[in-house]
Amino acid sequence: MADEQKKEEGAGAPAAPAGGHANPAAPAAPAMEPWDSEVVQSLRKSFPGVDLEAFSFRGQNLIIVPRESILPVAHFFKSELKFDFLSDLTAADYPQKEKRFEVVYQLYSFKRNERVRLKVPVGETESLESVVPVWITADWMEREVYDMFGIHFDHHPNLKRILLPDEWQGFPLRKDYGILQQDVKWVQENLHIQSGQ
Amino acid sequence: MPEITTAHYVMLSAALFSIGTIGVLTRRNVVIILMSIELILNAVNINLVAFSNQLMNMSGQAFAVFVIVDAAAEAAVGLGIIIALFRNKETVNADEIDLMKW
Amino acid sequence: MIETSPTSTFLDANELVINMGPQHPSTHGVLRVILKLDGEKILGTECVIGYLHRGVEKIAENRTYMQFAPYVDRMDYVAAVSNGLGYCEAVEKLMAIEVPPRAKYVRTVLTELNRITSHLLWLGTHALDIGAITPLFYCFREREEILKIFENYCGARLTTHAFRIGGLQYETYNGFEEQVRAVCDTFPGRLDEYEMLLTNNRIWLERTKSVGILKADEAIDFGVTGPVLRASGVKWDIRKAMPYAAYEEMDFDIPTGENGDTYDRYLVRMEEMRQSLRIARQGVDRLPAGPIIGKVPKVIKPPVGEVYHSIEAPKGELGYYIVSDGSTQPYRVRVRPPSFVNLQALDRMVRGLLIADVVAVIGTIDIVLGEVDR
Amino acid sequence: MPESILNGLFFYVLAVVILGGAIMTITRRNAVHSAIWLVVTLMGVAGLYLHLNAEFLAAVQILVYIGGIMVLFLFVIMLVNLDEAAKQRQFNRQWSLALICTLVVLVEFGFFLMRGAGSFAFAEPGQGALKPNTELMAVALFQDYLLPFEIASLLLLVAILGAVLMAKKEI
Amino acid sequence: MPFSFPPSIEPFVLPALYIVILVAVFPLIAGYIVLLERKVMADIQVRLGPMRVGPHGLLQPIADAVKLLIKEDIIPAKADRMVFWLAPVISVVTALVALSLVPFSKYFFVADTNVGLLFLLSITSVGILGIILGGWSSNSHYPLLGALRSTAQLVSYEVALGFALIGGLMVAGTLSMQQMVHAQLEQQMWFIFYQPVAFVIYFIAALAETNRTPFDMPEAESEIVAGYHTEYSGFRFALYFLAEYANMVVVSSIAVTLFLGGWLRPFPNVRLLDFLNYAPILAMFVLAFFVFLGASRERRPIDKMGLAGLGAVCALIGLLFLVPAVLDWVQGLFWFVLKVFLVLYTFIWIRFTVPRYRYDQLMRIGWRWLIPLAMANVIVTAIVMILF
Repeated sequence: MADEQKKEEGAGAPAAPAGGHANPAAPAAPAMEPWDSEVVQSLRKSFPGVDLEAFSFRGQNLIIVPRESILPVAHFFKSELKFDFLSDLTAADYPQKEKRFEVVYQLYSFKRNERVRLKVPVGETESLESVVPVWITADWMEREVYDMFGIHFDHHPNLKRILLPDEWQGFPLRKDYGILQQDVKWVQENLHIQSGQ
Repeated sequence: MPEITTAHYVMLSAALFSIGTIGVLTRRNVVIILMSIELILNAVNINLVAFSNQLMNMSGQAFAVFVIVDAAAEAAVGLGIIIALFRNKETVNADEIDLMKW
Repeated sequence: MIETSPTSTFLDANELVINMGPQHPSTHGVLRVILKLDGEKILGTECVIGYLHRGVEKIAENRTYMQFAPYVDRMDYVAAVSNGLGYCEAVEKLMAIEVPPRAKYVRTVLTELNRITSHLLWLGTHALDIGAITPLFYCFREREEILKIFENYCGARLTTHAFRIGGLQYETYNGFEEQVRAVCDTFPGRLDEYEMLLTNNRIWLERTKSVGILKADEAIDFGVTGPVLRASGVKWDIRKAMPYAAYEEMDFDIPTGENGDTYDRYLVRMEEMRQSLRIARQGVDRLPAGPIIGKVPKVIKPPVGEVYHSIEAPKGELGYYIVSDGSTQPYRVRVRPPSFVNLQALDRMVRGLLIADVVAVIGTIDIVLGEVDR
Repeated sequence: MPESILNGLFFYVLAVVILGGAIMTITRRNAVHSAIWLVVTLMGVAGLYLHLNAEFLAAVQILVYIGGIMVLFLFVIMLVNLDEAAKQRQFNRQWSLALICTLVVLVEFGFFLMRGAGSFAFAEPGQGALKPNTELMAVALFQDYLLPFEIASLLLLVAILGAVLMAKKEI
Repeated sequence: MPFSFPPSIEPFVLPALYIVILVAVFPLIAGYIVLLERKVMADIQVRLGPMRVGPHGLLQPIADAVKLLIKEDIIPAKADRMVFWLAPVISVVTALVALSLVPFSKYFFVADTNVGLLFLLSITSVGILGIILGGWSSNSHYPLLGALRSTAQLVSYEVALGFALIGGLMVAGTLSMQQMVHAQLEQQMWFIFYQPVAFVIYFIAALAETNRTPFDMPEAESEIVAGYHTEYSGFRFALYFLAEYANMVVVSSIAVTLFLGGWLRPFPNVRLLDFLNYAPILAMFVLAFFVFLGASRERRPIDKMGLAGLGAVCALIGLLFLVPAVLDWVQGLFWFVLKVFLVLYTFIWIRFTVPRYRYDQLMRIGWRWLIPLAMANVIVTAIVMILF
């Protein structure tokens, strides 16, 4: 349990949109430089109302997209910008931010041989539009994100747990879900053993 | 132990024939009825072969072959009907298959 | 997926529903496939996974970067070396560490040898599922030679933990080049032996030709990667598209198929084994001298930020998305497992085929359940 | 153990097997059990043919009846899994009709047993031989009875078409 | 005979003796065929095969038999006890009865009726009942499906088998097994050369009849539908196993008798090849030599003794064969066994080099290729025979 407490206080907020640190020179602390490119301009042109921020870190470009407009942006990426390959869809839990979760889409375009990462901040109770109509591969990945984080995806064809047993309570990959806290009731009922170390 | 004559065979086939008819009359399950018909046909065959042996003439046995051919044909079509029947009536009981009754 | 609207449940149709797995000889691990059958034809499938879920990503948040490296080998235990390479390169990209050329070369050679062992295991079990018992033993005989090299180099045969963040742990043992060259010399002859046994064997053709067809656009849509994608005609390999380790200096070509059926995937993987041999031979011939590890701080504390790095594992694109919060422990590690995504395409490939083909298709997607469940 | 005793013994053993099997066939509740008893009866009948030196017929009987028809019966019984059918009442009310039949046969038996075997008057045995059975059977089938042979093959063809048509799921 | 039996049962004594020999010896032979199969399989797959039990694994079959006898005999819960017991018995009985009609040599055969081959064919077709009842009686979903599938396969390949045999019979002109061999002796030609197509079709159909790869669909373990004998364990499973190998021997001996000249010495009429008559002696001595060679290389003393003993027995038999009367008797047997061994070897060889057919492909080949081909062959042979 020791490393559990130490991690709690020590977790500084990863200042995603905080802009550069004071000394950009030190290689140990590179920052998120704002990133501008033809992709970002065409995106901003076709989505005027939406506030998009584009950054680049270690040469990898990422765009932060608000929750409501993820589906149109996804369609835009796939049809116009030819990012026809969703290589990965996952999420991360930042309890100290006001919008707790951050759903991450790794896109890749065969034509441009280029990767872009979309990040969508999502609140604890909010749900997100599913991108399965755009890329079928998102089906199981969204189910896994739901399984691990509890983020609900609307209009998902078959949203239920994929890795854990269906009647499992709690969402393991959340920061407040301690690594030692197994789902006591489920283990006792199904495995008939006194659970926990 | 008297010497076995054709009479013995005739009596045996008569007994077998009667068992077959009883089976056809009393059983409700269509498959068992078909089997009883097979019994009857076998009784007929025994008679044929017995007389063929009695009269030392091959025609009896030839006719027995034709009876077997017929039994095979009849079994095939009969079972085909049963399958078709079972598929849309879910039953094989002779009593319940009274579609013709208005 | 099976279009089961909430009202019409999966089981109300009067077709036959059969469970395949979770303990079944040909599901390559603990995978349970619910088959919805009409007679012998398959109407739809549903994969039930998670039997081997160990929560690797949760463990990562409570281990330091160095401590987590061995866990990575346990995911795709058949291609442990490539897992390790992916993870180390992701962290090196996060910390912008420069890996010395010798380390890059040795890493490339070992990864390609590991690709061959993974493909050999695939060929053996795939042929066994379709009924040819003998190739399994030939494949394992060849695999033994390569596992000896791993054993001499880093002490382990399967979960090797051969690489460290920043380069290599051990210098190559003397006799490393000779042993790799020996494998490169004897192996092509053995490959011809398998080809003679299987490639134009009428029954093998009949069991694999036009079975489990996945067209190019479907493959991209399903996010399928690796040999499965290349067999559908998409010429895409991360080693060429975004070269890592020492792949820029290597010249090799990428085999592709045309109609994306089981037979094409078989041909693509056999050709890939030959290409891996070419790479290994070039790597050993041009092995540069020099240090084997870069400037790595005593305690690895990457800067705040995140990185996504993917490599071409034998099964497909293996991606690592690491978020660091400046501490010695990663804040979030997400692994993009190729088998998990490729398995999703099983339902589309198997629809309309017969039961015996499910076995062949599971074999041809080449999944390892450790990686699917993480 | 003179020849005739052995023959007699064979006949009575086979007769018991045949009649016992037949009775069991029509009395068993489970369709598969009655099928098995029918197989036993058919084997008995085949044995009888051997006894009446009709070897070809015995072989054909086993091949067609047991190898063909009974396999067909078992196939249908299993395909149409009759287990729940077995649960309903197996015997219907036509006992009276069956009773009359048995009575008639019993009267015959009584008459025959009472008068002894000699009472039957049979035609005296004709010439001709049955020994090289298969060759003679071939002669009979392909020369004396060629027309019925062709008609039988036609019958089989019609039966095949009929069976396929009946059993096919969606035509 | 030292004493003569009463005349009425005299014709039954010799066959009875042969039956006893066959039924007693055959399980052992089946065991050693299994050992042969495992050794050949190992050899093809670059490994050694069973080596642990006895020298070079020679006692392995006995170990297998004892294991199967001791193993717990599980009967599924609601299984139909009587039928569950009956099914393997039917299989084994039909296989052994079929063996009785096989002409091992001029003198050594149990029965020779003039409807020999037809009777043999009908007995093997009764064997199918054992499979159906076995699958049905284990009262579980998968064995039933497996049983239905393997029955459909057997029934359809039996038709092909029948037609292929008709091709052969037209040339032989007789149904009796002994006369077939004599016919080949008079015509001085093995029927395989008159009827190569029939032999090939027969061989493929035989492969399917005995559920061997590439037609071993029913108990293909990689399918989800397990074979009909999944629920059987212990001795009952051994019965099915014995039935399978007995069927293999029966099918290959029919092939040998009808197409490969039964117990005839190759080129029986050629006088200058008469030294072949002494082949059995030569074979025995060569065998003895190899066994002694093996014995010398054995490490464990008990193996050394065992092999040496075996070598001595072989040498003794070789000597015994020198006696002309015995040689003449064993002549036919030796050649017959040699030919059956070769056919069995090809059965095993095919099993480990060829993948398995899918069920529908298997049936398609049976109906669309083999049966029409066999029919065509019968017609062509008829035409040829009428013209010449």
